[in-house]
Amino acid sequence: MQPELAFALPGVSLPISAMSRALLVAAAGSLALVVAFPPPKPERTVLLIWGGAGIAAIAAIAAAPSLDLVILLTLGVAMLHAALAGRRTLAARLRAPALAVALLGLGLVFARLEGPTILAAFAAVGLVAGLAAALGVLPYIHEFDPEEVTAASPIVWMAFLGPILAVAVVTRARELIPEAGAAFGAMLIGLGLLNILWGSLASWLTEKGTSAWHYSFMADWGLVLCGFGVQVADGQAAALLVLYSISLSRLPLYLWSRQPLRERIQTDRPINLLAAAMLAGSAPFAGFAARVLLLRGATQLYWPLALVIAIGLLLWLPPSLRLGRSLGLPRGRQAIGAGIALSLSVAIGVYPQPILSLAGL
Amino acid sequence: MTVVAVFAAFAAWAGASVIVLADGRRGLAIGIALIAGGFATLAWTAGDWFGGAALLAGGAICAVQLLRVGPQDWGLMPAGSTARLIQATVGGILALWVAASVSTGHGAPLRFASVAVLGLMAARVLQGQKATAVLTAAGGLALALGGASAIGPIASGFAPYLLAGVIAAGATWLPSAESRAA
Amino acid sequence: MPSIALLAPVAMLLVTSGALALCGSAGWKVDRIVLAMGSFGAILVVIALWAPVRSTLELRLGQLGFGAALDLRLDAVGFAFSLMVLVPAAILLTLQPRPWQEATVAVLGLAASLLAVEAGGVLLTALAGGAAATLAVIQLDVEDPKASRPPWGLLLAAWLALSWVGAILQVRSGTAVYAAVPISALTVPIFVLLAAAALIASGLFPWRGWASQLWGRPALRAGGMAVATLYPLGFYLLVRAYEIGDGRYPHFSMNAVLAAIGVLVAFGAAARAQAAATRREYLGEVIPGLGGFALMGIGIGTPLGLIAGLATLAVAALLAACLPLLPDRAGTASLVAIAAAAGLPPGLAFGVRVLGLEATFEAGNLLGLIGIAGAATWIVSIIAAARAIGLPAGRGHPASETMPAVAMGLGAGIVVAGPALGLVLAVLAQPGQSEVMPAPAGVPIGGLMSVVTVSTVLPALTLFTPVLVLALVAYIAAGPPAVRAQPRPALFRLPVAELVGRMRQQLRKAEVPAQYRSLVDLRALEAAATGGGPLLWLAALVALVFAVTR
Amino acid sequence: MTQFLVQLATHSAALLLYPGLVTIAVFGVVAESVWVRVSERRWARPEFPGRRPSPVLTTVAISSMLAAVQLAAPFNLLPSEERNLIIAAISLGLIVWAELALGVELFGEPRLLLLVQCCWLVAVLGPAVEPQSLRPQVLGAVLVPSLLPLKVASGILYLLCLPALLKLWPIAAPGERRARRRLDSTRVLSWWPYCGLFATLYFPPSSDEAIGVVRFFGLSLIVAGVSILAGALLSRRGAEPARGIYRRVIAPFAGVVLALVVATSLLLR
Repeated sequence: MQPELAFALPGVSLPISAMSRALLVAAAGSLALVVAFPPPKPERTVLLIWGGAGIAAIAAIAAAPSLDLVILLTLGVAMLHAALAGRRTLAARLRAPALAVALLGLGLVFARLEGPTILAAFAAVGLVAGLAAALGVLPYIHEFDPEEVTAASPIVWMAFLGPILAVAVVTRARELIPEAGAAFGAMLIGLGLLNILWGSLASWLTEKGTSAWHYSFMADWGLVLCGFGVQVADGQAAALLVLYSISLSRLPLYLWSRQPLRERIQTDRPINLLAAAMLAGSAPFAGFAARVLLLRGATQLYWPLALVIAIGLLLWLPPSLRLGRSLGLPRGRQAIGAGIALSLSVAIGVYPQPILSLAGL
Repeated sequence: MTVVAVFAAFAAWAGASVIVLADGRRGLAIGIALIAGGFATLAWTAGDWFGGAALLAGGAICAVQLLRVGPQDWGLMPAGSTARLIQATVGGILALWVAASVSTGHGAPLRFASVAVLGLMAARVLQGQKATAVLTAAGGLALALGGASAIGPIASGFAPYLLAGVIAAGATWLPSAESRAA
Repeated sequence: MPSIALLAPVAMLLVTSGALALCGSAGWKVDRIVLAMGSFGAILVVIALWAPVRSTLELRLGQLGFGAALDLRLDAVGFAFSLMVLVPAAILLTLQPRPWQEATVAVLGLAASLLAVEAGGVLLTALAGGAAATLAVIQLDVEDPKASRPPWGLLLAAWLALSWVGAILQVRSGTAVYAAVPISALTVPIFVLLAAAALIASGLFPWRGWASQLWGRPALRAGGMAVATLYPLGFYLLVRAYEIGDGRYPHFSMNAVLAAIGVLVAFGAAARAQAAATRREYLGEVIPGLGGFALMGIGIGTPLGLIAGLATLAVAALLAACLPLLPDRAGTASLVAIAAAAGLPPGLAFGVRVLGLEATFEAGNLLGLIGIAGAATWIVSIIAAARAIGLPAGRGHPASETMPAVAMGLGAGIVVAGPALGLVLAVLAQPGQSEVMPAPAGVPIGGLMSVVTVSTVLPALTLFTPVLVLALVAYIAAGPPAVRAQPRPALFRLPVAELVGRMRQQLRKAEVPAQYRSLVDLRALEAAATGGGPLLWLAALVALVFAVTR
Repeated sequence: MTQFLVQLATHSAALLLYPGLVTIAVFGVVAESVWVRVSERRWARPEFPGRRPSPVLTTVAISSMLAAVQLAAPFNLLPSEERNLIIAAISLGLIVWAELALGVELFGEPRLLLLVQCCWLVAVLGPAVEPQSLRPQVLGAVLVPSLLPLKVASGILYLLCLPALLKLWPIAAPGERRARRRLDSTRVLSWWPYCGLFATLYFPPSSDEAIGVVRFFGLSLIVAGVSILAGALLSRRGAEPARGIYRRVIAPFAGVVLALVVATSLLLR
């Protein structure tokens, strides 16, 4: 990955890594997409306010000079997010993020302790588990209420705040505990595979449509974790592309599918099938390029891993078809939005170089 | 100075234990105050006066807010608290083991306090059903994280202390909003 | 010709799809004209690019970002496969009416398929081929979501497998460009993966693959396009594998296995065809049958085999255009199409099959046994064809989709082109073979008048022309056969197929015994995983600690 | 151009005259008449097709001509190197099944016939595996001792298959649709290519002299005679025993021939 680049703000210079900067752009793009083409509910202003706050939080985390600040900012964001009006109790909403912060904190403390190498291994466990808990992936799945407003739901952690937090934690963890790098990577890959399996199967077989979307985010995060765990440039590139497709494709489609899901509308039009193909990572969408890079990275590391991942990749299709149908038939602004999301995904899938260059990869 | 640090560390652990054992606002206030005091003292013993002050201020505001608003009760060790008691004790012992025998180098009290408070606050967050208790635990977490930033060869400066103090102070000011459907 | 012109065929198709979308959304009914101009224009451009120079054209436009460079290449193999994809697709797009949305997706799929063939490296082929597969599936679902279509997962698996091959080649040898991959990089395991990708991509299985299932659909618009654009791609990979391996596969056994699979595929198709209940069912097995023979030829690993395989694919491409336009009712059109498909002498299908079988004997190493099996398979397919003439038509697809005259013309073209076998080989197949396999010393295999092989000379023009003339005169004199369409019993049924069918049934019926159902209660599992239970989280933490400290 | 026209003319002559259509008809009528005499104990006048031969008969004739020109008959106008065993084998296969277009009831034992034909293919193509040549006369000329057992076994298998392929067996019962014809014109067109192919594959080529012609025709007539005898015997013994022989003998024997092909090829490496 490219060394940190200085990102100048008036009066103060905050270091933002190239990858974080790329993800910041993706988050902003995602927000722009859902604000410009908002779903019927919630209304645009709500999305704009909460989305803007989220962007500020992301920027703060990206600009945080040390992991201590990243963790503290995460705690602050978690508390503010938990305070938002949602259907779950505050305790339920804060539980997993607070646990994440505690685990990340413990991981950081262990990483800084002097002593036997086992401490570095404990640090790796704390950081990986903390990251998983912050994102809300298996085994630390956040409590999910299908009827809850998206801005207050765990989807925010997975699709909006999660990418930047993951990059911040993973990049710094490698510098903090180089001696436990292998264990760190192995745990990320393990959790990644677990989430690929769980996310895709659960997304396919669960009864509730909204839950299916929630699990599909987990499946994508499985790929991201594998990409980060592989620890070669191709793995990072794969993770970045999946994060882009989460921000620019999956999240907007999820928001646009909420209303049809409530009305139990299922359609089989070309747009639904294209959306399904995009969500499944079929060529020529961004997911395919990401998968190619991931396979390449995994092959460099250990080819049987690539085989396992390749088999796992086939699990995306059935749930994606289901999710694509749940989009209904977008009309008016949403149809334009869906078209833009599809076009963006194709553009990234066919020519991802600009994004990778932006991320210094 | 070391003796002060040791007492401060145990105060922080005691505070965390109180938060684990208490459900009432007074108990939680005492707990957060002890944690803040403990970490502030540890920061001072390390020569970081402003940092310590920020933590103390944050903890104090949180405690005062707890004592100022809502029903005032201690709620210490309600029925069925044996597990919590064991938790607090075992947490302390494990933290002591990590800080004193597993890890090496100076600053054992801070290591003990950080590990103990982070662990116990995590446990409290997992147990908690009431917003106040969870938010207080989150405040405790913030203070522990702020204090722990001094561990290691490279100090993280004043920012973590300040941020931790702010989060701790703001923890109990947050509205525990009503439910709303999408 | 500037190399940038290599973009023209694909670009032309992309522009056509855009124009279609515009015209369609504007409500202008000019889509067939646009389609004809776009698709036939692409054919002309490909010919214009290749014909004047008849040597490889290359275009390098730099890295795309996922390891693949935008390298386009039009060599003899690319030229042959481009035509195999473009010609049937252009005919179907022009003659079959379809909604503009469907037409747009179809042209995009055609463009992707063409890009896969023009791609200079494995990864770009994988991306483009995957896109073609995706668009074909979408097109099929748009046409009729309930009708059978290729399993999407299977196609995705094929193209993912190919992309993995590309990734491995890049990791091992630093490049996945066909012309640049060192011979040593194509090891047996990598080739097995590539071959598996190829077989799955084209549905080359001894059992009923998607290429035959598609003909059971109520409409044959999307099905015909899917066969035209997807079916040749798997073969393309196998031909390119020769280029990577400098004219050889990594081990002789690979040739033998692929050739054997080819015969099995052809035999499976022939066996199903001779048991078909309707003519439509029989026609569904024509392309897989030819595909099996093509695979046998390509797999053999000799120049003659490769040439025969490529020529067989050319015949299959013409039939891929002919069959969807063929009405289901009996008549001269059906008769001619069946005669062309079955390989009645002196048709092109007859000549290429003879050469394919000859290649197996001349290859030595007991591959002649595969030739014997191939000959037996051909006999079974002849039986199937003879039987199919008198079969009931089966469920007819809409008459508006059919063009009996054109279908008959294409079928007749295949038969009449028999004497021109040497020319077809010389123009289409032999340059492709020379591109990927060292050419044999001495006289070229394909010539205007005859086809020269190691042991014989097939005087295609001078022997088949009189046969053709005699046949035409005699058949015209004889008039149409008085055949009564009626259900006909199958000559035999494969016990293996029945066994597989039974096993599938049992598998479908299989369920977890009642006493164990609680173990796989998905609802309970979901509740446990998503309940946010501290115990689960603690257990996960302990497991991670155990994992890193053991 | 001249060369092309000359070749076109010679090939057309080969197809129509010798060893093509005319030869096929003459040889076929003789053999078929003898067969009718033997099977029905009376001489039957040949039934030549009327003005309009049926498409099936046309197909059979075309295939038969194509197969006949592949034979190593002396003075064959088709040059030796231009003959091809595959073309002969497949054309003969086509002859057998052309009538299926009219209805499966024209075949007594279609399944068995298919089995027999596959075995016949083993007999015809098996000997070509090791020499790696498909020129019929080359295979006939092969006299390598190690290849002789295979050649002999293949020849026997060929002869065993012939009665069924020529539809000398099973004899159609009166009343069956296929029993209507007295002198089967389809079979008339089959005698020469089948018998000539045997003489081509399993005997050294005959020289382009009168004696060679006599030898080749003699061999072909002997094969025809053997087939007629076999057919007569099979029909006399009744349907069941004959069916039993075909079911139990042919396929295993073809397996033996295949085993010989493999063994010979491995031994000669």
